[in-house]
Amino acid sequence: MNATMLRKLHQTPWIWSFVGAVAVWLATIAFTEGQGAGAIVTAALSFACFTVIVGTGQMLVITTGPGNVDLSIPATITLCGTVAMKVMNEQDSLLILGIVAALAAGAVVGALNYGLIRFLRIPPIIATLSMSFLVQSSAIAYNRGLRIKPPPALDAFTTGDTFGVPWIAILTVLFSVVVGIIVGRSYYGRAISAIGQNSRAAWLANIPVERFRFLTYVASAMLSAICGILLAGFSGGPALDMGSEYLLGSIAVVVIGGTSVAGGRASVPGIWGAALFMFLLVTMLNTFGASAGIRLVATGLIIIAVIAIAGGERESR
Amino acid sequence: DTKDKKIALSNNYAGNSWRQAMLKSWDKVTKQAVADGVVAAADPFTTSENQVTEQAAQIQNLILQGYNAIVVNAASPDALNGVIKQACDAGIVVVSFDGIVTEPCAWRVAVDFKAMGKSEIEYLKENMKDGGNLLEIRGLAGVSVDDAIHSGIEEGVKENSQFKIVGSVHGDWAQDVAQKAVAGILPSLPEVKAVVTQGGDGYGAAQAFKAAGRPTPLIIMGNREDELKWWKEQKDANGYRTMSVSIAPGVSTLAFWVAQMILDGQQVPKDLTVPFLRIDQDNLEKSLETTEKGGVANTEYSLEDAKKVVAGAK
Amino acid sequence: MTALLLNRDLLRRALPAITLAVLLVAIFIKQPLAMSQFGLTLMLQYAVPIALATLAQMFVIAVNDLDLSIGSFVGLTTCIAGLYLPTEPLLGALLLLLCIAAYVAMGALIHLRNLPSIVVTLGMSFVWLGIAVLLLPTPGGKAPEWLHGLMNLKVPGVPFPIIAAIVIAAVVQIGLMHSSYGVVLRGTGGNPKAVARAGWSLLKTKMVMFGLAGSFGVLSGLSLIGLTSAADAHIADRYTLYSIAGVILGGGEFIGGRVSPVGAVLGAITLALAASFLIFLRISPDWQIGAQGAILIIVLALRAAITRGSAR
Amino acid sequence: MGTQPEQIVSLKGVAKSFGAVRALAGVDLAVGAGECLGLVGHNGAGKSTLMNVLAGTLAPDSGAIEIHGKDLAAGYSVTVAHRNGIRCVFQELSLCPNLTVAENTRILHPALKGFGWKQRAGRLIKEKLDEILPGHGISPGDTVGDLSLGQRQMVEIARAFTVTDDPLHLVILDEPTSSLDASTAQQLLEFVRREVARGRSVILISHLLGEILRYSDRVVVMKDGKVVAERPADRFDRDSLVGAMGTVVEHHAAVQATAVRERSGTPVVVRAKSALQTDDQALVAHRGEIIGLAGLAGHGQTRMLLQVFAGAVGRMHGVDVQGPVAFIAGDRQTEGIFPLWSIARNVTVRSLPRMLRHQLVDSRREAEMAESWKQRIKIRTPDMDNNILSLSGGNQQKAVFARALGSDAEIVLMDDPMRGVDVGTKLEVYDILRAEAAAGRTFLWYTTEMDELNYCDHIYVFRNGRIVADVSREEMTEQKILQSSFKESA
Ligand SMILES: Nc1ncnc2c1ncn2[C@@H]1O[C@H](COP(=O)(O)OP(=O)(O)OP(=O)(O)O)[C@@H](O)[C@H]1O
Ligand SMILES: Nc1ncnc2c1ncn2[C@@H]1O[C@H](COP(=O)(O)OP(=O)(O)OP(=O)(O)O)[C@@H](O)[C@H]1O
Ligand SMILES: [Mg+2]
Ligand SMILES: [Mg+2]
Repeated sequence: MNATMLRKLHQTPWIWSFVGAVAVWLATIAFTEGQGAGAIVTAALSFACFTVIVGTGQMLVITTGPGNVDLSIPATITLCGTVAMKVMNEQDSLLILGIVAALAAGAVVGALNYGLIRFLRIPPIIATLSMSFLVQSSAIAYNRGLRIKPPPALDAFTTGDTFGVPWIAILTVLFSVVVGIIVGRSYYGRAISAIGQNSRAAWLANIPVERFRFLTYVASAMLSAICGILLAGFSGGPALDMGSEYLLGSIAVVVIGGTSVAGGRASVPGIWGAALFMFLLVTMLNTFGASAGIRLVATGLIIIAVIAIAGGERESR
Repeated sequence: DTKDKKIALSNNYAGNSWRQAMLKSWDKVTKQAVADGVVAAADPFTTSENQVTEQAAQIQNLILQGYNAIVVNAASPDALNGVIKQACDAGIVVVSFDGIVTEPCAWRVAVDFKAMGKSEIEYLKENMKDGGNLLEIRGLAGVSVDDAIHSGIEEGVKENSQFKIVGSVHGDWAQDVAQKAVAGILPSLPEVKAVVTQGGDGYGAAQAFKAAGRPTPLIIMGNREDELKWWKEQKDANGYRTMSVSIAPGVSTLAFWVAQMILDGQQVPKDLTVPFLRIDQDNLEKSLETTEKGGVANTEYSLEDAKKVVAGAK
Repeated sequence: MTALLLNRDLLRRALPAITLAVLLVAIFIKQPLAMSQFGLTLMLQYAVPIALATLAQMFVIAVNDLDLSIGSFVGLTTCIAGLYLPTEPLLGALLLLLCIAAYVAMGALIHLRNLPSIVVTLGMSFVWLGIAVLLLPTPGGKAPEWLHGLMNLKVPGVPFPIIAAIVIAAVVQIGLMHSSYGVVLRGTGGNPKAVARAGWSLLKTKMVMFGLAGSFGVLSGLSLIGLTSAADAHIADRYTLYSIAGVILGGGEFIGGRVSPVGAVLGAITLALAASFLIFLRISPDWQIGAQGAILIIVLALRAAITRGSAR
Repeated sequence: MGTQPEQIVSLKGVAKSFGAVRALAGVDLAVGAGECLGLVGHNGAGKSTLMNVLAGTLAPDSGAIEIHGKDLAAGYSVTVAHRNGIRCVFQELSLCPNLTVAENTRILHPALKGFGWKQRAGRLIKEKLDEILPGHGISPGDTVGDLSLGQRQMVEIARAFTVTDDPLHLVILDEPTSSLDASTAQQLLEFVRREVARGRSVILISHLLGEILRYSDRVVVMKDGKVVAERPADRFDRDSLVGAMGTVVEHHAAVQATAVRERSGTPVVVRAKSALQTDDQALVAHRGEIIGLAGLAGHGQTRMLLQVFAGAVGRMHGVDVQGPVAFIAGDRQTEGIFPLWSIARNVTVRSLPRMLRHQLVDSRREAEMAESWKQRIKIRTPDMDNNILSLSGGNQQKAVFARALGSDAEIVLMDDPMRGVDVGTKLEVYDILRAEAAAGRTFLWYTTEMDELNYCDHIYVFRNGRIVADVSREEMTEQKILQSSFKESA
């Protein structure tokens, strides 16, 4: 009984990210003697959303195989957030148009990423990095870092909540459920898992490898676009550096969440666990009042501890 | 006479609105100067990341290109000294500003960041007689400006025991990071009377307080237009009082004129100080008017201004 | 048929060198001044620490791992070197050895628990930075004289960075590609099971490779502070991505133990020079960042064109 | 062979279980000096597991491992095995693809170090390769990843017979001939006999019973983790051996009975021309035909199959394919299996588009397909939801087979698909193939086994990437195929 439970636990490595999240949350409220327990969760839920959205895109990309990673996420967030706000021009009536424009910009970035990888045969890590420079420059040239307020409706939506549960969190959970189903049970989900394990075998199993790779990079960029819109709405306008923390952040939540870095295995719930964990970890250390150095060291060690306890990938022969 | 002299701007980061405003001011003032025949060229160069090594390589290339003067906003006060020395040895005038360098052969157009931090507490002392709890939003750990402003604030708090810093977070000078950090720590804090910042994080802090359903404290602003606008709204609605302080992005143009004066053979002391740009309750409206929408409150400098600063330092 | 294959293989190996040569020619055309000992020294100086960091990354990539912490690690070593080497050299050296030991331990942990190196090294990047910030809250410190002297050595006729690059590349090339134990190390990346079945300890090879990575990280930090003469916790944050890009530019691959030390050094130099080239081009500041991306793309597209052209 | 020679190894009561699967249920096995021991058994009988135990890569649950009479079971490892002169060529190849042939030799020999080791390693492996297979065309400086599967197998085998410091008494060859063509396999096995004559011992595992009968001195038959028969080779014949393995043979005669069909009777579904072809010769397949691609290994047969496949899923110059295709990889490690997945998922992956309900994969239908193929092709596993790597090599290959046969493909491309499949299953698969062909499926079948060409309606012989002979069923003789295989192309 105990053994089977242990084995189950081992097969669901993403559990550990939730365990970690709950542990740091408990540590935090133990320190504050219970003060703000609920409010911290509310804050964690809303900020985790942004990480979850881009993390999901990153997860899809990472799942398509070793070496696949999207480093253009931060720049895409910036560009698309800027495009959206500029097109919306603080008017609710232009909301839809702004969203469409931002999504289109995202799709273009994704398609270009894919083009560099496929047709110029540039390794993804460098292709998306180079792309991110171009995208960042476009964002600068487009708006030069001026801060445009979101339209009131977007502002209200992104900051609204019901009984302490942020609306965007509800929406993002729904989104995660849908992605979970897609990854677990759709043809696309199976296909990217196959491609990630062995793209040649996938091709020989009649999977349209390149079409799905294309879709994946476009999806990742479009999710960055959505994150850009929401983030710009949430924080009162776009900024040139608004996406920078998602460069490593998006990768971290994916991997801590139990997705295989070598590709082929995705874990959607893990992203949530890891995103909450990362937010709560920073909150805990801030609450303890540790100095910046100590905070950084503790962050690193705790991340390693969680992943080490969860254990690595088993080898089966 | 400097009409065939070439000046370069070496900038280490362009990824925020302050730097963009700085580049824009440079562009505006130096284009005019070139058109007027004051100097032959004034080219701006920027690297993508806030990195010492990239900027060092950049300056070395500027040396190769034969510029007569290099105006530097440095990524690190000490770590560029090697290359600054190389530039000086090649006979190039180096003027640093904002992010200054400690290499003795270079000129410094400095802002006293420590004093800026301290001025925040001094303002609070006058406007918050019975003191209270403070939340500090810092910048990027390990960077000198963050340390300087922080030590000013720390000193101020030490001298005024009615204030107590109950929470301190690093916002990395990025609005969303700051907002996130504040939102996380806020629920665990007792009542916060005021927020001291390093520039540009005020609006995000206000949002975080609103989201947490806490009363809005006195938030020191950082001259961004959205901050000023928010302040104005609060002021009109309930007489909200605060102040806003930051370094004006146009200081790049001051450094330009200083470089030009040195090339012109004038005597300029190595250390110059520029006052920081401060906005108060009474000049809020005026500053808001002159600030570009979504930008940063700014002043650009002319040759006369530069001469005044130099004369003041002598 | 075999001649063609041989040719393609040769071309593939020569690619990093060809790319670098093309870039150099472009630079010389734009800026003839660069074609002097002074010019080359200036342009290539900062490529030395990058090349060392790239080699550190290469050791890790060779065993199918990725090191996201090398940048902050190099930053930390500059801090240690800047703080202790001039005044307490013994303590400084000891601390640097400790850093290398930490890398070895990291390799062991990754192997024993079968952890994704990306997360472990990401975590360690916070740890390194944290320690650096604790040691040196604000930039400072000072390079020891000998180091400063070494890095600014003037050899008549040849720019010092070129000599340094050749020496470094040759040492690693011989050690990893031609020594008998180097074969086992690379084999670990190619097919770990096969190496284990031949009776080698994978734990040991992982530890050796991470130890080498740590050592080269320390060397990179030392050479860097020798150039800058002062330390800064954030001085090399960018090295993480640069080193990865350098390895790939140099013909390395993320998995399968296919790496090339000479290529990695050339790749690092190419990256450094690409930035110089851009400055000579005088692009508007808005697009200077984008141009960096563009030049990376062009350099790599060139590779694709050459390999594909010859494949046909 | 009457006298019992000196014993080198002796395994006693070796048992090993993987979870619920009892792979070895107490096995005794002894090998004498200068003996070639043939080891046969159905897929999943436990042969490779036993060899892994002997080679030191797998610790048994219980049992004794005696080498030269000493029990070394405690603390037994690869290093101990090597030191005692035991080497193993594993079923799944164990070379580092990023290293050269010489460097891979060095991996096996700690003694190859110091100055000039590369030359020494190169010489060592080259001599051995020359000895086994003159004219092999492999140079010590070649990168292993660039070699064909057959060449890699040659290198690994040659490497196992090289000697430096450690003695060499016993070499285990786990299906060494699976990727070699008949004549290369023969050369290899002749070499094995020479080694045996020199006093070395060899354990030879193969599903080609002819090889076992011809080249081994003694044969051990395994079934379900146990040794069920053991006799000198000359006391077995093909039928008794198959009988001992537990397979009932009744199909043999049937082969000849299939009626020869008229070629033009059905429409052409595949027409493909090799890029290297100088004349107009093209590969043509009519619906319902089984087309054989013959010739020596590595002469363009696989390339032709890939070309047809690429033409079917995309566009490809010189290839015209009518209808959906499926591909059965022979190199299952690199192009067949998905190592993170269960057996069931590995089987169904090619058929997923057919199994969608409301755009989602219908898990019930998926399980049904997996279960039905488990029965039809006899995949030995307690549960199709187990990981694919828990299967024995031959059973993995069956899963890859099931993937294609269970799909909607009208044309099935087979790249030497029977590698490692046991006799009993092979016979059943042949039946399936013929039944499917009769029902209108077309097969393009590259095989290295001459026997299998008997099942083909039409055969193309390849040499140097070209079709050099086009042989119909009536004309086909082993002689003719061999002749064309060696013929310098016109
Ligand atoms: N002729 C070939 N031989 C071997 N492998 C190939 C061949 N052609 C393609 N591949 C492999 O399969 C992958 C997918 O190729 P392909 O272009 O057919 O994808 P696809 O998804 O079918 O494209 P599309 O979306 O246009 O249908 C390639 O990246 C390559 O690795
Ligand atoms: N790592 C493992 N996990 C679970 N089961 C395993 C594992 N390795 C082997 N088995 C099981 O042990 C049994 C024996 O496998 P083994 O590989 O020894 O068979 P084999 O006789 O070599 O077959 P083949 O002829 O197909 O190579 C099989 O049922 C197989 O599924
Ligand atoms: Mg086997
Ligand atoms: Mg296609």
